[in-house]
Amino acid sequence: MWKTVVRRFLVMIPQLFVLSLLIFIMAKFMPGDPFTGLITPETDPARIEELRQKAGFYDPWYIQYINWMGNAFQGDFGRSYTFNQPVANLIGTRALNTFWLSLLSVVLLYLLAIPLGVLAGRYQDTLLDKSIVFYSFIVYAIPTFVLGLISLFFFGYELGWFPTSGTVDINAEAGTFGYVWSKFYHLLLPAMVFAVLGTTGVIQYLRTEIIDSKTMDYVRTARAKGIPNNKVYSRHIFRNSLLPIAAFLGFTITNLLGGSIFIETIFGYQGMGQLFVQAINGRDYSVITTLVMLFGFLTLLGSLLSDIIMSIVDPRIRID
Amino acid sequence: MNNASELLTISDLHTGFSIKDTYYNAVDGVSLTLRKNEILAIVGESGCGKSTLATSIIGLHNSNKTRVIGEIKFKDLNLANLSEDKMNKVRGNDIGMIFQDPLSALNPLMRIGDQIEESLVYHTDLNQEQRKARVLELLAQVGIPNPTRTARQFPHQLSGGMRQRVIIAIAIACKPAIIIADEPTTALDVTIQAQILDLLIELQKETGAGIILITHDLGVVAEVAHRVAVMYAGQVIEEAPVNELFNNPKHPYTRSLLNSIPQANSNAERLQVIQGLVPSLINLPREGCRFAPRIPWIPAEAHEAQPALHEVAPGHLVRCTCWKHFYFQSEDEMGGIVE
Amino acid sequence: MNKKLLALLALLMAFMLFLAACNNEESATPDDGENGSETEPGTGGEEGEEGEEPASEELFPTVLENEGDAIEGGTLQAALVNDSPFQGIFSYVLYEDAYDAEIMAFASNIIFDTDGDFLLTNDGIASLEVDGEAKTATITINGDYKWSDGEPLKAEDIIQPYLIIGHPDYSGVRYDADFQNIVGAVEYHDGKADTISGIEKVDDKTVKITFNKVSPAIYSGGDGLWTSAEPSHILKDIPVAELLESDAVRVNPVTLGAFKFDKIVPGESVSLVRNENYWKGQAKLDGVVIETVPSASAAKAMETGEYDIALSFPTSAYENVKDLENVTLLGRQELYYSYLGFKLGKYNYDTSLVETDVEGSKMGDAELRKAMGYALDIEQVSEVFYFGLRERANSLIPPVFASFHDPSLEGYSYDPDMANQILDDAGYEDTDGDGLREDPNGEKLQIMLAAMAGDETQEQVINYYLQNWKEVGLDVQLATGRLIEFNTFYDKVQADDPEIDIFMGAWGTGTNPSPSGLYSKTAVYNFSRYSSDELEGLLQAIDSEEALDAEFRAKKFREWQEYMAEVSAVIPMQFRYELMPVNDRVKNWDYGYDTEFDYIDVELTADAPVK
Amino acid sequence: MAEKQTVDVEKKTPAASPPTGIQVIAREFAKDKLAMTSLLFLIVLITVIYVWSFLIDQEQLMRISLRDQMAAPGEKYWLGADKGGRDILGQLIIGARNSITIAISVTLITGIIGIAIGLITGYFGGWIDNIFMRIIDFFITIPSLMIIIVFISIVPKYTVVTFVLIMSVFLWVGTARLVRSKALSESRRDYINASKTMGTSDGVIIFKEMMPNLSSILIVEMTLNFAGNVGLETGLSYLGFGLPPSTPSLGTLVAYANDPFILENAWWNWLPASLLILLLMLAINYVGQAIRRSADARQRLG
Repeated sequence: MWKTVVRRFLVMIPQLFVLSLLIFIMAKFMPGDPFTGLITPETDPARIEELRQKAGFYDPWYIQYINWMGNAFQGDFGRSYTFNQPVANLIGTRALNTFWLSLLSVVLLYLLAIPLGVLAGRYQDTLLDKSIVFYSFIVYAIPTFVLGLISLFFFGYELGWFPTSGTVDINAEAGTFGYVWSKFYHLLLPAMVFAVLGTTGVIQYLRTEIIDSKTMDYVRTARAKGIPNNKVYSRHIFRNSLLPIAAFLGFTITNLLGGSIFIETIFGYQGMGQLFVQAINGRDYSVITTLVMLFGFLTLLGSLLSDIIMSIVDPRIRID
Repeated sequence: MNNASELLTISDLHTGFSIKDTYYNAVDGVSLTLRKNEILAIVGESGCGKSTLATSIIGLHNSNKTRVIGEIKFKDLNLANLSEDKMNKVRGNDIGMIFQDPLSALNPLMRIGDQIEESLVYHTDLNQEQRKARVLELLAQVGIPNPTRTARQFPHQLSGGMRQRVIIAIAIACKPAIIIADEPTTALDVTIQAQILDLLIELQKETGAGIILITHDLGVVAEVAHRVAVMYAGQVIEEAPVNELFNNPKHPYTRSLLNSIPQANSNAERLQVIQGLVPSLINLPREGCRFAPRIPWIPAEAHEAQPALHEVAPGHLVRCTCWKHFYFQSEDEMGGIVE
Repeated sequence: MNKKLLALLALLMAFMLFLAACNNEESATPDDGENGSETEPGTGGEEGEEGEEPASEELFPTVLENEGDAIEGGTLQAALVNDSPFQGIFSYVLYEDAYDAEIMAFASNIIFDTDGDFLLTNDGIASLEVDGEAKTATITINGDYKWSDGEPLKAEDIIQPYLIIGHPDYSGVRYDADFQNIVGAVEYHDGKADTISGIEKVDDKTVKITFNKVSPAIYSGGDGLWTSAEPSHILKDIPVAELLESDAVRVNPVTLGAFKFDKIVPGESVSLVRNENYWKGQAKLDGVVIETVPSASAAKAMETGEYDIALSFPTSAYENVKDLENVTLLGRQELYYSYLGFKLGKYNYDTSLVETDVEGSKMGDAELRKAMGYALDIEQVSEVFYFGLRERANSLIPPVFASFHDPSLEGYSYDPDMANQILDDAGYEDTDGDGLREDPNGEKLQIMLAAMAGDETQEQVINYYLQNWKEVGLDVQLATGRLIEFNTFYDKVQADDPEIDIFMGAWGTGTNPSPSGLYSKTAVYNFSRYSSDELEGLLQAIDSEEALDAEFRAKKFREWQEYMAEVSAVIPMQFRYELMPVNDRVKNWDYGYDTEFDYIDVELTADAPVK
Repeated sequence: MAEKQTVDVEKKTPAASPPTGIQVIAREFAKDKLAMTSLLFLIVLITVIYVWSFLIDQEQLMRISLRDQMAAPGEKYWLGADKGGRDILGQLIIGARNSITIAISVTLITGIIGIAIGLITGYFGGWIDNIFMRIIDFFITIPSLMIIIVFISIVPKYTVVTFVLIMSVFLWVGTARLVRSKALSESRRDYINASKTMGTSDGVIIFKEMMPNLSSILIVEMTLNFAGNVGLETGLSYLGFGLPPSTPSLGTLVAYANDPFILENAWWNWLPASLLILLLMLAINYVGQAIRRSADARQRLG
């Protein structure tokens, strides 16, 4: 298996390379540059020209790309002009924030969606099933920011149950339990909103899978053994129905990364999604390119993770 | 044949499916008896209700959309209206079931050993070690060469024949009094088919279980069955000991079925077979002889108004009276018949 | 299906009840600022002042007085309304993010006080003496002051900012033409000198700076003069290239202000505590906590008493806070104007000169330009879309600059009849009967407008303006067919894209109102590309040495404004207000520009913000 | 179990007279009132929207009328007016037309590409699969939302057509991957092997035999895709990368809720569009379920 993992990592390299080239060229095609935003009557156009020159924006794009790549290989992903920081520093903390947010969201998502999907599939066509399906569509139809804002207003401000912005309390001492708790507490509401919004896909797929699984011959075999219904579900139907969900786990995670853009903006949560929008608006090429590549890398990692999980869960698939 | 040897008595069983709030009977008034040490074959074309009959016995139908009326007497129980919990005590324990397709009848994600062991968990008091031992014993019993290794394998690692053996092992795990085998060999190669049938016969001799063998393959029937019931459109139309049936078929349908088997020694004459298909459930004639539409050249007076099973010889039952007037059409007469 | 419909309705009802509940609390009590305000209510009437005396009335109080008894100490909770994190560069020479500046204001390193025109005075930490003939400025520290870490403030600290900005490794925008006005700055920047020859430490408290030229702008912090100090005892050992990432800037900056930095969570919150070494005394508050709050929830945060004040509060949320009982709205005019520009030439990037070609431009007819100004119903837009938080601008100098603004200018007011009249007189007639005017030669006249994309409101406003023009028979279309995203807008406007005939822009003027950067012959930002000798003369006069005389300068400013109004190459559109909602437990807050207000005076009257 | 038994019944039906797919579907709808209602609702809704939108003068509709700013629902405007005093109902109709057109186009384009590629790679396997999987892998690496945003900021003329094309370029991948994984396991089944030995052409096997068997998952996927496309468009509007203002869409309407004041005080600005999206999704889902059931039944036909 390790051979496969290593091989997959090697395959990633050309993929990421192509991706970086693509995004770099596209980013350069965007009108404006990081310094456009600095224009005020008080800024000196000559100075801005000088800075553009210094930043190499007048070089041909392939020179810029080669320079950028060369540095990237040494771990230097360039400078963010809109944040005035090395990109690596800038993304570092935010990537971690988004990672925690996604992780908690995924956990909550599955905690919520799996039971619902299983119930809907098991009690297919009952009132319970219909309500769950109905719920899943309502959730899907509600725009992210509407649900986000309403829950923020209600649970955050009106009821005061959750913090309303930021990732950690300013007074929490780093390294203490209180700090970790504060981080978690700040994550909770956005992660819950995130999880609720993501349930639809999982519920739908799981429900369909369970309904399909129920008619499988091996389920009939199991029932013919005289196994109680509950056990038939837990041992035979459920596990088999989870396969496609497991297959999409990596995909789900990367989808969450993309969806983080909305949630992070609403909850004032500093993460990569929010950063990306800012970088686009600020034409912060190095940040855009690095972020896209990071997301690409994470996606690849996610799909590898999916495959590994699948090979563990499904004996028919062995990667070696 | 006294009462004591009767394992299972089915009386006037109706199994209906709900379509648009109306129930349509796929099994319509079947009465059958299974005795100890007996292999009872149920034959018929696809859609004649034989599989439904099997699922009705073991209760694997959907209680919401299916209605079972009648009696399936097993020991002191009526399986037709047993609660799910009580039924679970019978399934796998007293009645084992063998399914048609060994490729899909095993859970792909579970080890073979675990799948066999499952029924032991619910039906026996054996502890884990004993169960493991029993699993190996069963695997050996069904003729699997390396039980220890096989027990640890997953279904996809076994061949079709091996899987069918595993399924048989599951069916006999708790030494059931009755085994229902629903087309157990249809999906297998001919050589494997023979092996599996041999295994069934052997097992039956060992355990003395009654076997209901559901099949459309008359060759199989001739080889293993003791008694045969022929089903058409939800009804048993003829029932007889195997030799009697093959030597002296009465019902037009049975005769047609038997005619469809090419005989090695017969001249290459055209087989005399009745054309047409089993009517769909919804279009089933509710009155009169259900086979009548397929033999329109037989006058209506030949049929009974309420066709019943008549004993024509000891243990040989035939439905309706049309058989007395039946003849095969000559080739000239055929052609204009649809259904 | 019916059951589902019912469920859906129930859900809707529940939702609306929730919304209703949110609204009930704020059921209209006309707010007159129960805390009392300096400005008498009623002067800011909404009617009958079109164009006559715009921009001078105070719509909002700037001072919050609170009769309540103050508690001892307490921490002020401040919301910094921002959809993205602040950069966290807490240095006046390095920061670029306005939000950083908002935070730094509490812990300021500014050494000069300013008056109502944002001109430097001598009442602050340091005083300034300008010698016009010798072209020097002398900065003197007015007393024995200390940094928040206890180190004394000395001449080196005044010089430090120059050494950073001028340094070859400095990567910000502040090394500009103004800075190069300091003698020796260029040599230092090019690495030919180790220090800036024009800056001289006279003694421990005095610094003398020699310039190439001295203009009145120096009193606005222009000409290269720097108005804040940097702690040289810390920064001098840090290479300039590494300064941006250094802890001295990002983690524990040292300050001269009322508060000093305590803790910083990068990008999201800052906690400040009282600076024991503050030269004016001890702040009454124990400290201030500033947290980033997304704009969508800013109003809600104030309503529920989460924060005491909101910095950079979005005016679009005005409706959500205007009736709150626990919050008083302070407001002031921004240093901002928006304008309608007409392309009247091109910029020659080789010669760095504006090449005006009025005759050859589609918009060359001043009558047409004026008519377009009169056709715009900016008054309604201000009222309806911006809740009166914007108003028709009469000139290119915001009224905040009281001495320079010319309130007598009429500007344009909505007058479609006048617009029609002008167009008729100028020969723009609808000759083909399609409801749209042709140019005097009978050719179809289609004017392409470039406008920046923004929020929903912006889109509707631009649409409305297009409608306004259509009502007077002018066919104005959006260049590129839609509103143009910010970056693209400036790309196109600056490049004199032939697709653009007119454009709608805005300038935040900063505290130096000198217009030469935007309207001079050499200015790239002179986007309308209009220049004339008379204009050049006025601009030069405004920044001339004679203009060190305040009255002369004010006069030239007025002349310039009148000239610009007459030429109408750029038509001022709107001034705007900014708001600061303040919770009722806050005492002694002053939001005005021209005040003696200091953060040390701020007090709280309750332990927690009023809900 | 319900599914199975219905299936058993269906199994017998065609033995008598194999009904066409349409007949099966029709019967399925006749049986399922909810699906029938949903189907009728969809047909009526879409017809009304397309016909009505023809009758609306879009330029007139998008005129700003300051007097009517934020007018509450009433006689003049049944669904009130927005900030610019423009009729919400009219915008809803035009917006729904645009959004449905976009969503249908994108769903169809991505669906066709995704299903075709998924089936082909899954069925043939081997090097074809390998090549396509590399391409798919590459597309999956791409954070599509991000690239879409970058794309949108590059495209000079941003219209419904460009929007559809941009979205389609990236969104077929998920479908293709899903279909491929299903097709892969399906292609190992007996009936496929049986068909192959009988000399049935690959095309027939793929599209006539395999596809119906995958239809359940396909329909779920397409339903979600449709709604997802509406959602994506909404989200992009929220982030400021939506359709131009002169082109109302359900997305731009829902994005009105972006302004907290409107969210709280002017529900008529955004709620109708949200509800319409919800109803559309529910209806499509119920119709999809019915189609799925009929497809399932055929599947057991062999």
